[in-house]
Formats: sequence, structure tokens, C-alpha cells
Amino acid sequence: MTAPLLAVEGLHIEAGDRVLLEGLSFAVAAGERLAIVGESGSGKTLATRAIPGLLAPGLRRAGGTIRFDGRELTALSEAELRGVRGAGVGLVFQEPMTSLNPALTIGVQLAEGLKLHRGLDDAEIRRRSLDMLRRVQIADPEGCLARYPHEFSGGMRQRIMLASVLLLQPRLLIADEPTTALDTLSQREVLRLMVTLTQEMGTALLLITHDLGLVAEYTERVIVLEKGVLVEAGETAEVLARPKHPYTAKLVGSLPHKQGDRAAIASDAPVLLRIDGARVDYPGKPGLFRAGAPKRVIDDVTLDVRAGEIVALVGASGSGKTTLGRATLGLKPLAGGRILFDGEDIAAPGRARERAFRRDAQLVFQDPFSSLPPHWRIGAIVGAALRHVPGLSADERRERVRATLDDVGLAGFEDRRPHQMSGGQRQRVAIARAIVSQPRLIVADEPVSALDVTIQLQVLTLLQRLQRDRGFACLFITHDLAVVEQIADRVIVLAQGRIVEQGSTDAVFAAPEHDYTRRLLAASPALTGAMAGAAPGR
Amino acid sequence: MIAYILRRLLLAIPTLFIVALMVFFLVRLIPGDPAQVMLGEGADPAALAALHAELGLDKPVYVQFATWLGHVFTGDLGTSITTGEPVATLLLTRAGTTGVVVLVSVGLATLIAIVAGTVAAWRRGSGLDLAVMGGASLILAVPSFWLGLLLLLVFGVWLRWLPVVGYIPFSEDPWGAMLFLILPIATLTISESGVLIRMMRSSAIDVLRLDYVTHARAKGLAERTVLARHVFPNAFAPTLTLVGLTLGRLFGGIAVIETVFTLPGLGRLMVTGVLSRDYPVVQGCLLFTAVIYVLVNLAVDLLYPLFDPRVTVE
Amino acid sequence: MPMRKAIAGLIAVAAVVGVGAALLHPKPTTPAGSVLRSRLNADIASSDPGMKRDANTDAVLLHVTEGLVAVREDGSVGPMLANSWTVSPDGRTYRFTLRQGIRFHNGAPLTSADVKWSLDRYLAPGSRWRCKPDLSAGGIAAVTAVDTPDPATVEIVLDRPAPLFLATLARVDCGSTAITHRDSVGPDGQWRYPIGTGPFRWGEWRHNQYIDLIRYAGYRPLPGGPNGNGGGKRALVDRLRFTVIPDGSAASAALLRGSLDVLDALAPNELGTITGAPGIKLDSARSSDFYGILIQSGAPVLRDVRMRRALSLSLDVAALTRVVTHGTGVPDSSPIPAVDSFYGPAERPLVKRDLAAARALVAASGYRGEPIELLTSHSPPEFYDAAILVQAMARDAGINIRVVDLDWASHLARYSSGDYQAMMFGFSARLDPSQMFGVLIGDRATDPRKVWNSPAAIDLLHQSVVTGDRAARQQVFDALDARFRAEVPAIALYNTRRVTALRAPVTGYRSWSAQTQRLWNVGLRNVR
Amino acid sequence: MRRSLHTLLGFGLVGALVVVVLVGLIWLPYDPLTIDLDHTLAPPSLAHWLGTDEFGRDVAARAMLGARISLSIAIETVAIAVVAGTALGLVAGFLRGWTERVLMTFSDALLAFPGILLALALVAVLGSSRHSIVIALAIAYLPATIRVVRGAVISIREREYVEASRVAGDGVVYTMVRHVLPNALPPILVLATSLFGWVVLSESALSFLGVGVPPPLPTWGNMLASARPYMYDASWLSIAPGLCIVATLLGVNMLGDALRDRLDPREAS
Repeated sequence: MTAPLLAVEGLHIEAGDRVLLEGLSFAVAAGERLAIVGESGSGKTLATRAIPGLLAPGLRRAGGTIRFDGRELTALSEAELRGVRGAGVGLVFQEPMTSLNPALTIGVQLAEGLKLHRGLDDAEIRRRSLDMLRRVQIADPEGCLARYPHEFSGGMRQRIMLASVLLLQPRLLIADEPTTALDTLSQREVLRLMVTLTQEMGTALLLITHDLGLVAEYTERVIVLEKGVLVEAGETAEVLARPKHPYTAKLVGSLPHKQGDRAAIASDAPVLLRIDGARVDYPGKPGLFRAGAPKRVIDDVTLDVRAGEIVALVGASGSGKTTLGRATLGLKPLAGGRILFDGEDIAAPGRARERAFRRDAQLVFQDPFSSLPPHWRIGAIVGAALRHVPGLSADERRERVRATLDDVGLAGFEDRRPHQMSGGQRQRVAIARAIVSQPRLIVADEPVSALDVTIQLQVLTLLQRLQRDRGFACLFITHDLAVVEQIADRVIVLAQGRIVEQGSTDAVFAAPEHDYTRRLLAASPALTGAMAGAAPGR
Repeated sequence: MIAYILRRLLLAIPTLFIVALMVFFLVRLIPGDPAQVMLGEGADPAALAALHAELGLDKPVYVQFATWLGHVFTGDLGTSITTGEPVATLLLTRAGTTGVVVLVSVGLATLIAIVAGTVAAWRRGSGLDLAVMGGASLILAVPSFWLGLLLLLVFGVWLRWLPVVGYIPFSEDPWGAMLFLILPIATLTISESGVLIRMMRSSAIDVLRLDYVTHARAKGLAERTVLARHVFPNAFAPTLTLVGLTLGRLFGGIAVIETVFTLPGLGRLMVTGVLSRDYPVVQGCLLFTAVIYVLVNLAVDLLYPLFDPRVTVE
Repeated sequence: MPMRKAIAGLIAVAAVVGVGAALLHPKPTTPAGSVLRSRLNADIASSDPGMKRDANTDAVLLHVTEGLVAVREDGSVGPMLANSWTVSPDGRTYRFTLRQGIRFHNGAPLTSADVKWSLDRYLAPGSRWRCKPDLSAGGIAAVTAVDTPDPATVEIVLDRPAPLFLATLARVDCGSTAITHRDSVGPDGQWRYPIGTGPFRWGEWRHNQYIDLIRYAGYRPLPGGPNGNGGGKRALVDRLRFTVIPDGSAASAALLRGSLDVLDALAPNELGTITGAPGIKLDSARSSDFYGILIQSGAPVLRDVRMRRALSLSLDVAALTRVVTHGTGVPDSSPIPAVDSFYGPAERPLVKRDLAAARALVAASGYRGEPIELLTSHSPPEFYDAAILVQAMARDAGINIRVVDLDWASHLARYSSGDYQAMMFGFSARLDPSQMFGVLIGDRATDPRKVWNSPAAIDLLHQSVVTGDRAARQQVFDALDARFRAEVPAIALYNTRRVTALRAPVTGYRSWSAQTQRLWNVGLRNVR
Repeated sequence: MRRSLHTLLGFGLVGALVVVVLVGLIWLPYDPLTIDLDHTLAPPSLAHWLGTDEFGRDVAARAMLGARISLSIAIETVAIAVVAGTALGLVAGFLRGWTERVLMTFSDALLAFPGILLALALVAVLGSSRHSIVIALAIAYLPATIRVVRGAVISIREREYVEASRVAGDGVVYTMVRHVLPNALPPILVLATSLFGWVVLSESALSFLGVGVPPPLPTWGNMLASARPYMYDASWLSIAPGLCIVATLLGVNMLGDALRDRLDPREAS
């Protein structure tokens, strides 16, 4: 075996006196695709920033060697390192919204590296840029060069990013969670492109991710990091099928999957929520004397949710699913149609009716960091939902809060504040707040997508158990089909503000009717397929 | 674009009207009588009454307001009670002086802030950063007139390098005029650079954290290029807003500096206007500075997309 | 890219500024010929003498225009445009003979018609001439006719005899009753600029910046040396520039820097800066002015004459004067200025500080520490300092004074309305004690500015103006002074000393008690 | 590490200032109001550490009393501006719509007024007293406060916990006071420290223009203003109050920076 392209030995990274990465060693051969897997805080991003010498201020490489293409990078001067960056090692970042400079045109940003490392003339730079934009499947490469990053969607930007890095034909491409911020459809397309192009160019790929589905589908080898320590390494299929380390096993086991059949909802169960021809508009840009034409984000949506039913609302970003969720709770005014809760229009006036509705319909947010008031104690946050429940004494209220926290597994957390808790715990608090008033409907807006995989499973399981115990109906908004399959009775697919398909989960997954649904299903990471028999039984 | 400018100007009308109204009644609330000030301690009551009638000060205040506002719409700001000059002429000549001082100072202060702020952010936590921030904090703590007096003492009186008082209009002798303006401009540049440096540094720190800066470095770009091309344009946008606010504020607010250096500027015109109860002058000045304020803010908003293309003016 | 441009721009500007500062000596824009540069603390009010005026206006215009008569150094009246005059036996007709060969700045010869035209303009209905009230029915005498029997003779007829008529014509604040050419007024009836007969003609007026006057080559001086505003005046420099510098410190700095030749009316607190500076000399004269405390004798607390006396006795006038005027002023407990020829043995004694007597008076009046408002302002700065000292000194006698600091306009407004308990105030130079007493004495009902409305005082003041006899007038003034000290309608504190700082090359400058800077007969050695 | 040096220096300066004020409450080297016409403009000596002024008053004693007055003016002004500005900014930012438009039009109009001139005119109207200076400066700085608070509130009102409060059925006032206000406090506190510095400077500028705190009470501003004529030959008169202002502002600004760093989550670590 020839010398690897990249060989990292005993890499040690510290911040002050905290050790963030402890003796990491791995190697990447030329043209190979290696995945680094780990949850947030595992140090996987640090490892990759250390390779081209781009650690953030305050972080220190305390030891270890990095050999790249026959050179010891840690021994190079800053100027020599600059020669390696871009030309030898390319980096693609997670967040397409901030990884391109908003003040410069795409053309300028593409040209920068070429001018620096290859010293080409303008015409040649332009030719190569256009060619590369075509290869990453940008629709109008000519026009693209003169435009600014904000004029593109996330998926398009990530392609441009990819183009800008690959233009220099680096020997190694480090992609740090390159698709995490993208919706399912773009995710697949961008990764496909990345794999195809690196294969064509013979570029090695170092893919950093937390998503085992992507690892299974796109990489050859994988290493697993836990809290700065490498716990397992090997062939991808082997590691995922037969994880040796308990942490790897836990990761693999945390993937959402269907767990037998739920008891079907009685077809005569009463309709709790009826959305009838709902339309929601966003105001247009202000004109000289009056606002411009409004933009329609929800168009003529009609759906029912029965008591005790879990309905998944699925769609790509921008499909209007979050807006519909907010409108359901009366938080966004309707431009047309009605929303009936228990047969009553929620927009009808009446303070008493509104209070009753607020008790009966609750919301769980996506981001547990911003949905809890940071200065409140947990007991108060949960208790606040009981302010409008009539006839509760202070003691009863305290007792209800205690019991609910108990129920979500946070017994005795009343006096803590949100910042003293982990993301998973916070989401439990958010759930406790939603259920403490014993509502009959909960709208859950991507409740697990901001959490690490292992935590995702715990929270989903909790939600499922609570729903079984308490019997509330749930409108579950998500972009993750695996999650849908795990918990939903029925699925509604939303695209561009309209319902394109709905039906029982099994039916839709088995035989999707609409093209969009089919693409969505196809784009879902295919771990389940690859590992069907291998997942540890539960 | 033009529609946007028109809309902004239309929206400014209520603001300007309120300014006009507030000024008009405020100056009349101040005890004291312009006629009295003009005629001095030995004035004859009959002459006083005659002057009142001549100045229209004997009419009810709301009538005076309506008359004045009517004239303003025809472009006539009235005449100064004390000097008898048209207020518009006074304003234009005075605004020139103030304008030169303010624009040059703010321009220089902005350049200093861009360089010092970016470099301090880049070497955050270093001795250089500490020195820049220490300097900026010190500047923020020094009363500008005190600074002016110190500079006057050192450069004008001790070293005798620069003239101490007086003013030559640019039209007569630009070089000579510049000499008279060096000290006021230096004072204002120093005292305004403090807050701009801090602003520039803090937004440059924000930008330096962003992925595209790392991306630029990952391309192998030199630090100088990274700072100039990737950090500066994005970090400058918030500072630009502050520059606009500063300009708007200073156009009416360098009375203190103008007093120290005896520059015939807008600020001093306003202060003497208030002190001598020269109503038309005070009204004209404040309306003028309010208009400038609106225009400067509009200009900043129009410039903003140059530095942040995500923001469009439409 | 923008960064690089910005840095380049910064360097360019810095370089320009730096080179400019280092290499170029400041060169003030000096027109050809010799220029004498003086300072005004505020712009002039107009160029129309006596019409729309203040002290600065008067001072500047005295260089450009002249009247029939002019006030002399000792306060008496001497010839100016009129060579001589006679008064009819009934004291009502004044006959002036004009000097021969006088020409206006525009070349036109001076005739009696010009005098009549000027006087008629001053006395016309609607005119705002400062001395019109004095020469009307309610004043010292009304002018009933101005006749011009021949081009060199003017006859002015009054409705009653008026010993102060000539002094009034010569008054500085009346613009010396300047005789100007009719072309000074445009065809539209609006004043253009003064075409007078003075040693300098009107040059350029840059509002709030400077006034330039130009030497009048055709000037015919009276024989002899200058005397007051009259006498033999000569223009010794080609151009006078009065620069407007409101700020006192800035003006001192300008003088030290050499941007000014004459700095008149130096603020006392600037003296320390100027005194002893190389190349600077000082000239000064005591002013015939009045600085003191005006008291509303009808106001709460102070309506009790014992409290007014107590206040007066609590003050150490000499120390106060020394500190406030930085040793330049003259303590003076009488309204009559110390330089005045009527200032005699009766007026000379200062009110001595006597805390025991003051406390006794306070106790007797039953005063219980109610605050007394003393209004003051910063125009001039001495008011403010004096108020603080009065406050501190009165505190020793158990009098509780609250100093209220106003801006000058408010201060003046309160003076005019009489709406105050006590205030610091000053009156500019008055060349006759009748005028000085006149600003204090009067019927408060018709003129709220007057602080002294006792009938006896009003009567005495009247006596002082109807007689021209010196001894008789001295007696009247002595009596007024005695009453003033007894009734305390105001507390006289000091007369100022007008200090003028000059650069060494300036020759011939003479200060005088009338408080105006006179730049005729002033020259520059080694003319640049 | 250097950051904490800044903070330490800030605490040190402000602490020293507080000590001076506190000591001044019980002891002053001389009566700061008593004049001594035999010892005017005395340079610093053992008897008068910082010399005497033009009336022979002890500069050290006046600077100590001036500290109390200057600082109390600044504190009162900041308190009024911040309380009123917070209330108005909260209402404007949270309710939006017409309320906001009307409030912001007025605040813009005030902002378009040169602040120092507004204060000058207001002091002229109200008469020169400590209270009018406090009121005038508070009004002059009100629009800036409204803007900052409104900006903070607008971003806070979009946070999900505010929406959560709405989902829970809470009323507008309750949400504003319990959820929005506490989270708007950090920027308000930081603003208050900057405001403090500006007010101290403005007070001295007003004194310089001749409308300061009425005599005989000293403030640093009016001490500096009245020392101006003696700049050349009695420089100690302007140095003491000038340095007091500089030291105070340095201290307060450094504390403000420290506060900003603590309150800004991005600065953590």
C-alpha cells in the first residue's frame, strides 16, 4: 500500500486547559471517501480545521503530526500553508448562508482562488468558472457569475461553494456537514454531485456528518468520535452492520424506524380540528403609496385531524408547513377559509372561548434554545401554562407541574433555568409546558430536528408514550420521512403551500401517488435499506 | 429607485412638520424678546412696540406659525432679526463651513476607524488591540471642547504652527482656509473616531467568525486580502449607519467646537440665535439641520446596498 | 479593493494636511497696504448710525461718520463738522456754521442741506433713531424746525431751552447724530451703507466675520491733536479690519498669535494670559460706567430698606472689585463714575463693610432666611463672578441669596420688565451724571426699568438737566448721591477699567472713558 | 485575560470615584463654597492639594462636591431617559402598527434636533437649574433610548418563547412585562452605561456654552467652563475637573464593555 494522501497522527487539541481532541489518528488514501461521525461536541469539526491550520483563535494544537501529500503540515510556515490551502486541501462548510461572502459576486469569489494559485488570465478563469458551474448543474452559469450569494437558495449556494472549492482541483476535499442545513431533496442532489465530481477528479473526500444514512450511502470507510476520542474505525458497511463499540451501537440504534403497527384510529372518532380552505398571505413589499401584491404561502388547504390522531405534515423547506402550523393555532391571520376547533371557528371573538382554545391547543417548537424564556425557572415556565386554567389553587398548580415534570423524566428540575440544561432536557421542558394544561391538540413543529440523533430517539419515544397515555391529537410537522414512518397515523404532503397528497402513513409510503412524494421518499437516506437486517432488534 | 426616494421624502414630511412645530413654539417659550435684545438696555417703549409690529411679533403665535410655514413652502425662510440678512443666505454660507469641517472630519475618522478597528479585531486580544481599544476608550472619555482647547494651546499658542482663530472662506483662499480648519478638523476627527473604531472593531469581530472568512483563508488567500476583501465590506455596513447618524448629528451639533475655534458655522449661528432670540434664524437652522438629517439618512440607506447587497432599497 | 482605496485616500489626506501644517506658514489674507486689525466681540447691528445699533456699531461707525459736534475727552462738547455755533438768548435756537471744504466719501461737498436731510431722517415718524425720544416732546426738548439760511449755516429751533442739547447731539449712542450723504439711502428708501465724512470710508462688511474700513484720502482733519471723538483725526493705515471674535479666550489667543493688532475691552479674566506676553503692551482708561446691583424696592424682603442697607453693608466692595475685575476696576459706591468731573468729596467715600451693623439691620427687619433671588448672566463674565461673591459675602451677614444664572437675553428681558428681586447689572459709559442717574430714576409705573421712583429723586434729576451752572449741578448731584446711599434703590459697586492690549508695532492708541476703541491716529511701525 | 484587566481597571476607577463621593459626604478638605479673596488662583500646595480657583475656593473640595453633583445629575438623567425610553420603546416595538409609527415619528423629529441645542433651548425655557438640566438632557437622549429598546424588542418579540406565551393565552401586557422586558434589559443596561458617559460630557458642554448648573454649586462641567480663561496661567484649574471627567468616563465605559461581554452570549468562552 502506498503512503496515504493524508495521515493524522496523535492529534491533540486544547482550549485553555480543556482537552477537546485527544490523540486522534487516521489516514485517508488518495481518492478515498472517509466519514467522520460523531454528535455535537465530539470534536469532529476541530479535527478538520486543524488539517489546513485554520483553528479558531483560542484553540491550540498541543500535539500530533499531519502529513499531507508527503509534507508535514505542522512544520510549514504560514505562507507555505497558504499554498496548501485551496490548492491541496479544499473545505466545504455546513452553513451555506454564511459560507459565501454576501458582499461579493459569485464570479469574484470563484476567481479568487484560481488567480492566486494558478495565475490564470481573466478569460481562462471565466471559462473554467463557467465550466465548473455547469458541472455542479447551475442553471444559468453566465448570469450566475454576476449575481450575489443571497440571490440563491441554500442548495444552490452549496453547489456554488462546491464549485468554488473544486475549481482548484484539490487532492483532498473536506466537507463539514455539507448538507445538514438543506432539505431532503437538495441534500441528496448535492451529495451525489460531490461524490460524482470527486470521483471524476480523483479527489479524496473527508465527510464529516452525524447522519449515518449519508455515511452508509456515500462513504467507504468511517471513523466514530465520541467526546474527542476515536472509538471505532473500519469499513462503513462493517461498522454499521456490526458496531463493536457501545457508542456506535447506540448511534445506529437511534435511527427512527417503524415499531409495529399502531392501533388504527376509529373511523368514527370525532373531528377535533378542521381546516377548511385556509389561505395565508405574507404582505408584499411596500410600494410608493400602498403595499405591493401579497405573497400567498398557504393556498386553499383543507384537512381534518381527529381526536387522538397523529397526523404528520411533511414538506420541504418553504413548503409552508410551519406557517400552516402557526395558523392552526391562530397565530397567523388567515386571508381566507376557516379553522374550526371542536366545530367552532377559532377566529370568532370572545375572550372566554379564546382562553378555552388556548388551554386545549398547544405548540411544541423546533428550537428548544429559543422557545424557553432564558430568565425563568423551569417550574415557572411549565406553570405559566396553567395561569389560564380556572379553579386551580397554587398548591394544585404546583402539584400539576411536579407531576408533569415527573412524567417527562425531569423530576425535581423546577428550580433550574434553561441554560443549565441540555438540548434534550429543554425539549422535554417544552413538551411538559405543552401538556400540563391537558390539551386535546398539540402542534409539534419539527420538535426533534435540532437535536442529536441519540436524543432525537428519546424525545420521539417520550412524545409517543405521552400521546398514548393522554390521547391528545397531534399535528406533527417534519421534513424527515423516517420520523413520520415511526409515529404518524396519517401523512399529509405539502408542496408550495398546497396539499399534494394525503393518506394513511402505510399507504403513502407503500405507494406514493404524487411525483413530489416519490422524490421525497427516494431522497431519504437509505440506511434502512442498506442495513435492513442488521439493525439491532428492539 | 426614484419611487423609493420619493416615498422616503414623503414619509419625512410629518417628521419635518413636527420639528417645525416644536422649534417654533419652543423658541417662543424662552423668556426674552428679540426686539429688546436688539434695542439694548436703554430702549424706548414706543420703539420697542414699533419693532414688534415690524417683526410681526405682535400677532398671535399660531398666525405667526402659519405665516412662517407658508413662506417656508415658497422657499422663504425669513430674515434674521439681528442682522437683517435673509436666513437662507446665512444658512448656506454657514453650512459651508460646518459642512467642510464635518465632512472632512467624519471622513478621516471613518478611515481611521476602518483601519484601526479592522486590525484590532484581526489581532483581537493582542497588545495592538489593547492599545487601539484603550485609545478609543480614552477618546470617548474626553470632552471635545477640552481636547480642542488643549490642541489650541499646544499647536496654536506654544508651537505657533497654526492660526488660532478666524476663518477664510474656501472661495477666497482654499489653502489659507484649510490652515484655519486643521485644528477644528483634528479635534473633531479625534473625538468622533473613538466610537467609530469601537463599532468597526466589534462588527469586524463578528464577521471574522463567519464561515466565509474561514473559507477565504481555506482558499489560501493572504490575510491582507482576507481583511480587505472579505472582512471590510461586510463589517463596514453597520459602521456606515453610524457614520450617517454621526453626520446628521454633527451638522447641527458642533456648536461647541465652533465656539472654541470661532468658526462661523451653523452651530454657532444656532446658539447665538437662541441667545439673542433671533426666531427666524433658530427656526431656519433647525429646519435646515432636520432636512440634512433626513437626507443624510436617506443617502446612507441608498449607499448601504453597496456594502451589503442583501439589502435592497426598494 | 475598497479597503485599499480607503487607505490610499487616508494617506493622501494625511500627507496633505501634514505637509500643509509643517511647511506653510499661515498667511492671513492681507490686502495691499497697511492693515490694522482689531476685534469686535459681536457683529455690528447695522451700518446706520444711531438707528439700529449697539456699542460695537457705534464704535465702528465713529470711524466713518461724524456729527456737527463731538464729545471731548473730558465730557465737554467740541466742534466737528460745525466750526462754531451760537445759542439765541432764549436758549431755543442753535445756529451752526459748517466747516469749509469738507467732502463726503463720494466726493460731494458737505452743505447745510445734507445736515437738514440727515436730521429730518432721524426725526421722521417711524424713525428708530436712538435719540429721537430725547429730542421729542417727552424728552429734553423737541426740535421744531431745522432751517438752512445758506449752504454753510444750519439753524435748529427747539420748543424749550435745553442745556444738554449739544451733549445729546454728541452722544455716542446717538451715532453722534452723524451727517451722512443722501446716497447712503437707495432709491427704494432702504439704507445701503454710510457715505460719511470720517477718516475712513465704508469698505466691506462680511456678516459675523469682519468689517473693513478704507482710509479716506480726502479727509480734512481739524487742527490740533485728537480729543475724544473730535479734534484732529487722521487715518494712519490704509485699512482697518474689525474681526468678529465672540470668544474672549480665542481673541486673546489671536492677539498672542499675531492675528490681531488691537484687542479692546479685554475681559479681566483674560488679563493674566496677556500680561507680560512678549510683544504685547497694554493701555487702559477708567470707564465712566456703572456696575452694581439693581434692586426692586417693591419686591418681597427687599422692600424693607433695612434689608437693602444690610445687603449693602455686607459687601466688601473693594475686595469684590479687585477680584472680579482682576485689579483693573475702581470701586465706586456712587452712581457717578469716578472719572467724572462731578465725582467729588461727597461721592468718594466707599460704603464700608460692617457685618455687625448688617446683622443688626437684618435682625431688626425680622428676616427669616427667605431666599433672595439675584439674577445674573455671563455677559459680561464679571456679572457672574460678582454674583457669586455677593452671595458668599451676604451669607456672612445671614442673608440667603440664590443666584439665578440666565442667558443675556433673558437677563435683559427681566431688566426691562422689572420682574426680579435683585440683579447684577451694568450701564455703559455715560458722559454726564444726569444720564447715569437718568437710567435709574423714573416712574416705575410708566417705565418698569427704573428702580428709583422716589418723587424727591425725580425732582432732583429734573433740576440737574434744566440748569447749565456747574456749581448748582454739583450740589444737585451731591444731594442725589446722599439719597441714593440712604434709600439703596441699587448698590453701586465699581467702574471698570477698559484695558486694551496692543501688539508692539501699534502706535498712538489711547483708551478713554467712553469705552469705544478709536483707531484714527493709530499707526503701525514697520508697516508690513 | 486582557479583558479582565480592562474590567479591573473599570472597577478600580469607578470604585475610586464612589469612595471620593462617599468621603465627600462626611468630610471635605474645605468648605467648597467659602471664598477667600486673599488666596485666589493659588497653585497646588500642601494646604490646597489642587490649588484654589479665582475666588480662592479649594479646587479639591469643589471637585469632590462636583463629583457628587455631576454624578447625581448623570444618574438622574439616565434613569429618566432609560425608564421613559424603555416604556415607549417597549410599546412601539411590541405593538408595532400605528402606535409605533406615531411614536417613531416623534422620536425621529426629536432625533433630528441637535441634542445640545435642544437642551440649550429647554434650559432656557425652564430656567437654569439642576432639574431643568436633568429634564433637558433626558429629553435630548430619549429618542436614542427609544430606538435601542425598540430594536431589541422587535427582535425579542420574534423569539419563540414570546409566541409560546401567546399560545398559553397570556395577555399583551403580561407578555411584554414578563417575557420581553427582562430580555431587553441587557442592551438597555449597556446603553445606560454609554448614556452615562454622554450625559457627563453633555453637561460639561452645556456649562461651556453658558447654561449649566447654577452657582455656587460646582459640577465638573462648570468648573471646567469657568477655568477656561485661566487655561494658560492657572492650568491646574482645568486639569482637575478634566481628569475627573476622563477617569469617570473611562471607568464607566470599561464597566460597560465588561457588562456587554458578559451579557452577549457570543462573547462567552
